Amino acid sequence: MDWFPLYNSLRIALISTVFTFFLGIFAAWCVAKLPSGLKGLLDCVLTLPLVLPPTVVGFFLLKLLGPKGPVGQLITAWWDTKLTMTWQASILAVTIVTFPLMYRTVRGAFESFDKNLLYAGKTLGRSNAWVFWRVLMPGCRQGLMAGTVLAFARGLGEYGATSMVSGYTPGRTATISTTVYQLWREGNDALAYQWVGVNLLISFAVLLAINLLERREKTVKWPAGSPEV
Amino acid sequence: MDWFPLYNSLRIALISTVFTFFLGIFAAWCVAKLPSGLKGLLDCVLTLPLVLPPTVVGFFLLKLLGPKGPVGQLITAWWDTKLTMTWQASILAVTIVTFPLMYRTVRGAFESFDKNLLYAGKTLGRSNAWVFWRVLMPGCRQGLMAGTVLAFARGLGEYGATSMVSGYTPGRTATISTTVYQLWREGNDALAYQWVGVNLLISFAVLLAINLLERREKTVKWPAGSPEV
Amino acid sequence: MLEVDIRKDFGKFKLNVSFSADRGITGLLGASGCGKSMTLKCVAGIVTPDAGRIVLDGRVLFDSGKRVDLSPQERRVGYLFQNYALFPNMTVAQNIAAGVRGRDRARREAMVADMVKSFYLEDLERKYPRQLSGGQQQRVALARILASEPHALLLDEPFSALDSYLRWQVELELGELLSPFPGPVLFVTHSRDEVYRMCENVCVLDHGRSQPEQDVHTLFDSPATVSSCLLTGCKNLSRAVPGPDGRVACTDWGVSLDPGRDIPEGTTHVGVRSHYLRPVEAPGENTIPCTVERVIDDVFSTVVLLSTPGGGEGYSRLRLELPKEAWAALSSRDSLCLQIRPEDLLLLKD
Amino acid sequence: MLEVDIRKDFGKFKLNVSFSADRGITGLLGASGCGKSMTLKCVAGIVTPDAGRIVLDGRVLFDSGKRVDLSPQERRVGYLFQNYALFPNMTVAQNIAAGVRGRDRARREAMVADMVKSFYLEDLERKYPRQLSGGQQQRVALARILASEPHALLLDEPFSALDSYLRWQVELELGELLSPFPGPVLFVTHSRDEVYRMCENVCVLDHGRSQPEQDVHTLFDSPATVSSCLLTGCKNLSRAVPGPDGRVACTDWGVSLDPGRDIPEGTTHVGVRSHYLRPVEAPGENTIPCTVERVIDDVFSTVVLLSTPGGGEGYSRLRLELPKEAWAALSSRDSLCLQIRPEDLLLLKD
Amino acid sequence: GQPSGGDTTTPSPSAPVVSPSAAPTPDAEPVELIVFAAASMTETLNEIAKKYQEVAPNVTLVYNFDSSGTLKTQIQEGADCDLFISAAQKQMNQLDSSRDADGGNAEGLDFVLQGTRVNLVENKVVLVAPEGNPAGVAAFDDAATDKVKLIALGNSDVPVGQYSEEIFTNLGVWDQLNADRKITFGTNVKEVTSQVAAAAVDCGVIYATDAFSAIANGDRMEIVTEAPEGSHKQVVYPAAVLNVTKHEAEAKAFLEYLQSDACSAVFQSVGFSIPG
Ligand SMILES: Nc1ncnc2c1ncn2[C@@H]1O[C@H](COP(=O)(O)OP(=O)(O)OP(=O)(O)O)[C@@H](O)[C@H]1O
Ligand SMILES: Nc1ncnc2c1ncn2[C@@H]1O[C@H](COP(=O)(O)OP(=O)(O)OP(=O)(O)O)[C@@H](O)[C@H]1O
Ligand code: MOO
Ligand SMILES: [Mg+2]
Ligand SMILES: [Mg+2]
Repeated sequence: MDWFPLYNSLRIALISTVFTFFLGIFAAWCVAKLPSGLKGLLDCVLTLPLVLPPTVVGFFLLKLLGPKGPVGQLITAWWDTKLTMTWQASILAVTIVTFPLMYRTVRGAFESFDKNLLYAGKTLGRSNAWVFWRVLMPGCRQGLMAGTVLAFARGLGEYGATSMVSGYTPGRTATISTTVYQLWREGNDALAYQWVGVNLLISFAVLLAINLLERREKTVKWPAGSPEV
Repeated sequence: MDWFPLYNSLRIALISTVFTFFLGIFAAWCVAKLPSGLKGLLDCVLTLPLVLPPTVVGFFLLKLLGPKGPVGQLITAWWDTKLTMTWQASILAVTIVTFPLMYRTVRGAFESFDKNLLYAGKTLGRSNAWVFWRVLMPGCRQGLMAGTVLAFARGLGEYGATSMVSGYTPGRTATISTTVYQLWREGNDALAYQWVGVNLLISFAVLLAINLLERREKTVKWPAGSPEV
Repeated sequence: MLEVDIRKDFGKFKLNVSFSADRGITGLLGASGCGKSMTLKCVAGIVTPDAGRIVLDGRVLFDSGKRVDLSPQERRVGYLFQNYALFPNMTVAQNIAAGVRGRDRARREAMVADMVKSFYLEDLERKYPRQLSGGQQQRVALARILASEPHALLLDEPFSALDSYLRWQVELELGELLSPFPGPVLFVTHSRDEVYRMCENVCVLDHGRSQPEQDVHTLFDSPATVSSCLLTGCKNLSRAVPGPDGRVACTDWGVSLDPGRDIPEGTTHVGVRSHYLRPVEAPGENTIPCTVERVIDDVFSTVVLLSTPGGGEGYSRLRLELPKEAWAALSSRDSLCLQIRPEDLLLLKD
Repeated sequence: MLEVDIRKDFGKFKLNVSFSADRGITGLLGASGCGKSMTLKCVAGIVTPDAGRIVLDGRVLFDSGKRVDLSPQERRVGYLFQNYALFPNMTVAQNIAAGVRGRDRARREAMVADMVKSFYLEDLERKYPRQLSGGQQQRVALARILASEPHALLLDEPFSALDSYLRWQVELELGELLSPFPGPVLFVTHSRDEVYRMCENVCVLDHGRSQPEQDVHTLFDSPATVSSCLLTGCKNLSRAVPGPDGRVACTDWGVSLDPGRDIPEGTTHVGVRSHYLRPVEAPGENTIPCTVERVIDDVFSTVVLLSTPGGGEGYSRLRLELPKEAWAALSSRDSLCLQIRPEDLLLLKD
Repeated sequence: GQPSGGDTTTPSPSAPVVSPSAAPTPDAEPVELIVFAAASMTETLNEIAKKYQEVAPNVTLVYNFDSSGTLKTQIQEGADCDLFISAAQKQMNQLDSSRDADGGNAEGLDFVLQGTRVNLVENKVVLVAPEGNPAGVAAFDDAATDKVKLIALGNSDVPVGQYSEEIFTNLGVWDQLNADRKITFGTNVKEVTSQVAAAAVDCGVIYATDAFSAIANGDRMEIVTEAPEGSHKQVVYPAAVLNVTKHEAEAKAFLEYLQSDACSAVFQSVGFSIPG
C-alpha cells in the first residue's frame, strides 16, 4: 500500500490548519470589534465557504489562480511558476473551506469570554496587544483548540475543491479523499475499503480529541470562590 | 437557462432538512440523557460525517444501497425499485452529511438551556413529553432554527456524496453543485458563472437569515426581572 | 411529615443529610456550596441519591434498599427554584395552568382563576415573566406550584434574586401566602435573619453534612457547634481549652472565663454575641480588658472593634455593638472593660 | 478630585449622571439596573458616553466638546470589578505583576513583594484565583489595582460576590486597606448599611439620573426624595397633600400630621422610619391610632405591622420596630397609638 | 413537469411505433429518452438532438456525458438509461452478457439489449498543448523529457486514458512517466481538455474530435500531433440499447437514426470517421 495520499493529506491539512488558525483568530477578533451592522455582513461573507459547494470554491480558485487567471498570471510573471495542479494549491482550497469552522468556533469563544477580564487588563495600563495575547488567548484556549482540531479534521477530508485545483497525480497531489474516489472509479474496492478504514480511524481520533477538549472546558467553569470559604 | 438544477437542489435540500431536523433533535435529546462515557463515544459517531470526506460517505452509501448492496437488494426484492442514481438517493446523502450540523447546534442549545425549567415542569406533574414539546422546544427555538438553516444551506451545496450516489443526469439528478462541476469540465464558463452567482445569492441569503436569528437570540437574554421594579 | 435520610458522593463533595420536617416551615441553613440545593433536588426527585430513604406522609418517595425511586411527577413535591424557573414562553395564566394536574379544562380554568385571585395577579394574567418584577415573578411561581397541589413545598433561597428593597415586602407576602399550606415546607437560605423570622425548626448543613435539626430559638440561644454559631451571626469566637477549675481558657482572647455551668465534652471554642458584651467601669469577674481599635458608626448602632489581651488580629479581636446613645454615654472610649455574663458565653464544638 | 458629568442614550435606558468626588470614599447608591456599573465604566473608559466631561485632578479624561477621549490605559483609574476579574491563567503574584506599569523588572518584583506584604498574601503567591476564597480574591484584585498606581479608584459592589459570613470581615479589611489611598474612591452598592458605614458622601442614582450628591448623614437624616428615602431603608411612606393650615394630609395613612416646619414646594409624600414611631398610651398631637396586624419576632428586635385609619394594605400599613423588651413591656398589644415627633417626619418629593 | 421537458404534444393511447424514416407523427406519446454517452460526443450529439426534434418531435433526448467508465458504473448502480454510447469496447463489454469473463465481462453484468450493439464511430487520439505550445512539445515521446513537467491524461476508467496508457507503454515511457509523477488524471476527456486549455498542464492526450470542437469553440489550445500508427487499439465507439429501457422502440429508432447519413455528416464534421 502506497502511503503517499495519507502523507499528502496530512501535510495539506496541517499547513492549511496553521493558516486557518491565524486567519480565523484574526477574523474573529476583527469582526468582534466591528459595529453591529457591518459585523453581520462580514460574518456572512466569512461563513460563506461553509455552505458553498466545494465545486464552486474550486471553480473560483481556478479562475483566479489558473495560469490564465489574474493572480495566476502575476505568479507566473514574478516567480515563473504556477500554482494550480500542485499540492500547494490544495492548501489554499482547504484553508478556504475550513476557515469558517475555525472562525465560527473562535468567534463563539471570544463572545462567551468575560469581557471584564479584558477591561481589567486595560484599566491596569496594559497594552491591547498584551491583553490579547496574555489574557484573551489563554482564556479561549479550549475554544481555539477545538476549532483547530475541527478545521484539521475537515481539511483532512476535503474533496471537491481539492480535486479541482490540484487534480489527481499519484505521488504528487493525491489525497485520501481523491484516492478513495479514484479507487472506487477503478473498481478497486479492496484498497478503497482500506483507505476508508484509515480515514475513519483518523477522523474518529480527531473527534475524540475535540470531545475531550469540550468536556475539559466545561468542568473548568466552576463557580469561582464558592468552595474553601 | 435550464432551472432544473436549482429546483432539484432545493427539493433535495428541503426534504433532507426535514429529516435532519427530526433526526438531529432526536439524537441531541438522546445523547443529552446518556451517561457521560457513552455520550462522548456516540457524540463522535454522530459528528463523523462532518469531518469524513464526502466521497467516503458516498462510497459507503453505494456499497450499502447499490443494487448489489444489502439494503439495495432488500429494496429491490420488496418494492421492485432501486434507490441509487435517483434524485431521492441524494436526499439520503445530504441528510447524512448535514446531520452533524443540526445535531451539534441543537445539542449546544439543549446544553445551554436552563435545566431548572425542565425540572420545574416535571415537579409540577407534567409528563416528559409535555416538558419536551412545551418547554424545551420553544426555549431552544432560535438554536433549532439556526441549525436547520445551516443544514439547509450546507445541503444546498453538497457535492461529493451526491454526485456519487445520484450521478449527474441533466433534468433528473443534476444539482447546482454537480452542474457547476460539469459545466466547468465542459469549459462552459459563461453558464458556470451564472450558476455560481445563483449559488452565492442563495447561500448569502441563508447566512443572513442565520445571522439575524443569532442576533435575536442574544438580545432576548436580558437579565430577568431587573427593569420595571 | 417529611423524613429525609440520604447520602450521595460527588467525589470531592459528599452529601450526607438526615432530618425530618413537620407541618410548618423548616429552615435549611448553611454556607454557600454546602449542599442545600442538592438536598432539595434529591427530595424533589431531580437528583437520585446513592443511598437512603425519603418518606413523605408515609408515602415512600425513595428507598435505595427497596429500589423505590418515584419520578418527580409522582412525588407531588412543589419546588420553588432559586430563579423561579417560570416558563418564559408562556403568560402568567399559562404558567399557572401548567401547574394544574389533570386534563379537565373547566377545572383547570377554575383553578387558574382561583390562584390568580388569591395571589393578587389579576392585572398580570396576560403578561410574560420577563415583564414582571422579581416579587411578581415569585408570586406567579408560587401560584403555579400551589396549583399543582403538592404535599410538600421546597423553597430554594426565595429572596436571593431580589433587590434589598423588595425583599422585606416579598418576605412578608410569602409568610402570609404560606400560612394556610397544610404540609411541610423546607426553606433554604443562608440568611440567619430570614430563618429566625420565618422558621420554627432549622437544620444546619455544613460541608454536605447535616446537624441534628432543632428549634430556631435553641439554635440562636445556644448553638452547639462553631459552624452553627457563625451561621447565627455571632462574630466573636475564640479557641478555648477547658481548665481543671471549671473555667475555660480563651486562647485567642488571652483570658480565662467562667461559664457558670459544666463544660460539655469536646468543647473547643467559646463565643459571645456582639450585643451581649457589656462595657463595665472596672475589671471584675468575667471581664476582658480591651483597647478600642476602631469605631464604626452604623445606621442605628455603633460598632466598636477592640483588641483583647490575646492581640488585635483575626479571632483575637472583639466586636461590640451598642445603641448609639449608650456608646456616647460611656466615660472612657479608648479602653474598655467588657463583661460577659456566664449564661451569654456560648460553649462550642468544632 | 473627580468631576463627572455625562450623558448616554441606550434607547430605553438613558444615563444622565453628574457629580463630583473628593479624596475619600463617595458612595453611588441605587436600585438594580439604575446605571451604577455603567457610570463607572464611563469613568474608566470602557464605555464611551455620548456627551459630557470627565475630569480627574485637572486632567481631562473625556470631553465630548473638545473630542478628548483617553484610552483606559491612559486614564489611570483603578476598577475593582463586581466579580474581581482576576486573570484565571495567572498566579496571585503574576496577577499583581500584571498591574505594575513599566518594563523595569526589578521594580516590578519589588512592587509585587511590597503588595503581597501589605495585603497579607504571603502564603498565596503561587496559587491560582480559583483556589482562593472570595475575600482573598478581593484582596488580590485590590493589590493588583493599587500596584498600577491609579489616581482614582472605582469599586463595583465589592461585597456582592461574598457570602454573608465573609462580608463583614472583608468590609473591615477593605476600609483599612483603602484609608491610605490619596485619591477619590467611588463605591457602588445597593446596600444602605454599607454606604452608611463606609462613605462620607453619597450620590443617589435613580433610573439613570443622578440626584445632587450629599453628605451621608444628610441623606439618612433628611432624604429629599421618595427614591432616596426608600434607598436609606425607610419602609413607612404615605402620599401626602399639604394643607392650608401648615399640616400635611397623609392620604395613605388616613391622618393629618404637623411637620412643625414649612412644607417645601413639591412635597408629595411623607415618611417615617420604623425606629422613630413611638407607642403612646393615648391619642394626642401627631398620633396615629393603629391596629396590630402581625408581630414578627426578629433576631434582636420585634417588628410589628399595623393597619392605619387609611387601611391595612400596601402603603397604608405601618411598620414599627422595637427592642424586644420594649414590646413586651407594652400594656396593650392589640391596638396602639403611634406618635411621630414633627422632626422625625420626612417630607419627600417624588 | 420538469423544466427540461420538451415539446408537449397531446398523449394518444395508440401511439404508433416510430421508425427513423417515418414522417413525424404529431400525436405520438411524448417520450423521454435517456442517452449515456462518452464525454467526447458532447458537441455532436447535442447537434443531432436538434435535428432529431424534427424527425421525432415526441422524443425528448436527455444526455448524460461523462467518462465511459463513470457512465458504466452509474448504469451498474441502477441509473435510468435507454441508450449507452461508450468511447471504448471495454465498458460496453463489461455490460454485455454475451461476453464471458475472458471477453471482458468479469462482473457478469447484463445490461446490453442483445442484438442492438453496433460500432457507431471511430476516433483518433492526439497530443495537445496550450496555445503557443510554451513547453515546446513535438511528439508523444517528449512527455518523458524535461520539457514536460505535467501532462494531463484520462484516468484508467476513462477510455482516452486507457488509450493513452497503451500509447505510452508502446513508446516505452509509461513507467517513466509514472515514476516521475508527471501525470494528472482527469475524470473524463472534457476535464483533460479543460486543463490543457487553461494551461494548467504542459500537454495532454485527448481525442481529435474534442480538440477540434474545443478549438472551434475558441479554447486556446493546439493539436501537436496524432498518435503514431499502431500505437493503440482502434478507437471504436460501440453503442447499444440497454435491456433496462422502458422505451425500447424509441431507443432502437434513435440508434438507427444515429447511423443515418445525416448523422454521419455531423460526426465527420468534427473528425469522427464511420467504421466500415
Ligand atoms: N455534578 C456535580 N458534581 C460534583 N460536585 C457537584 C455537582 N453538583 C454540585 N456539586 C457540589 O455540590 C456542592 C453543593 O452544591 P449546592 O448547589 O447544593 O450548594 P448550595 O448549598 O445550594 O449553595 P448556594 O448557597 O451557593 O446555592 C457544591 O459545593 C458543588 O461543589
Ligand atoms: N448595551 C446596552 N444597551 C442597552 N441598554 C443597556 C446596555 N447595557 C446596559 N443597559 C441598561 O443599562 C442599565 C444600567 O445597567 P448597569 O449595569 O449600570 O446597572 P447597575 O446599576 O450596575 O445594576 P446592578 O446593581 O444590577 O449591577 C440597565 O437597566 C440596562 O437595561
Ligand atoms: O469516455 Mo471519454 O469520451 O474518453 O471521457
Ligand atoms: Mg443553592
Ligand atoms: Mg452593576
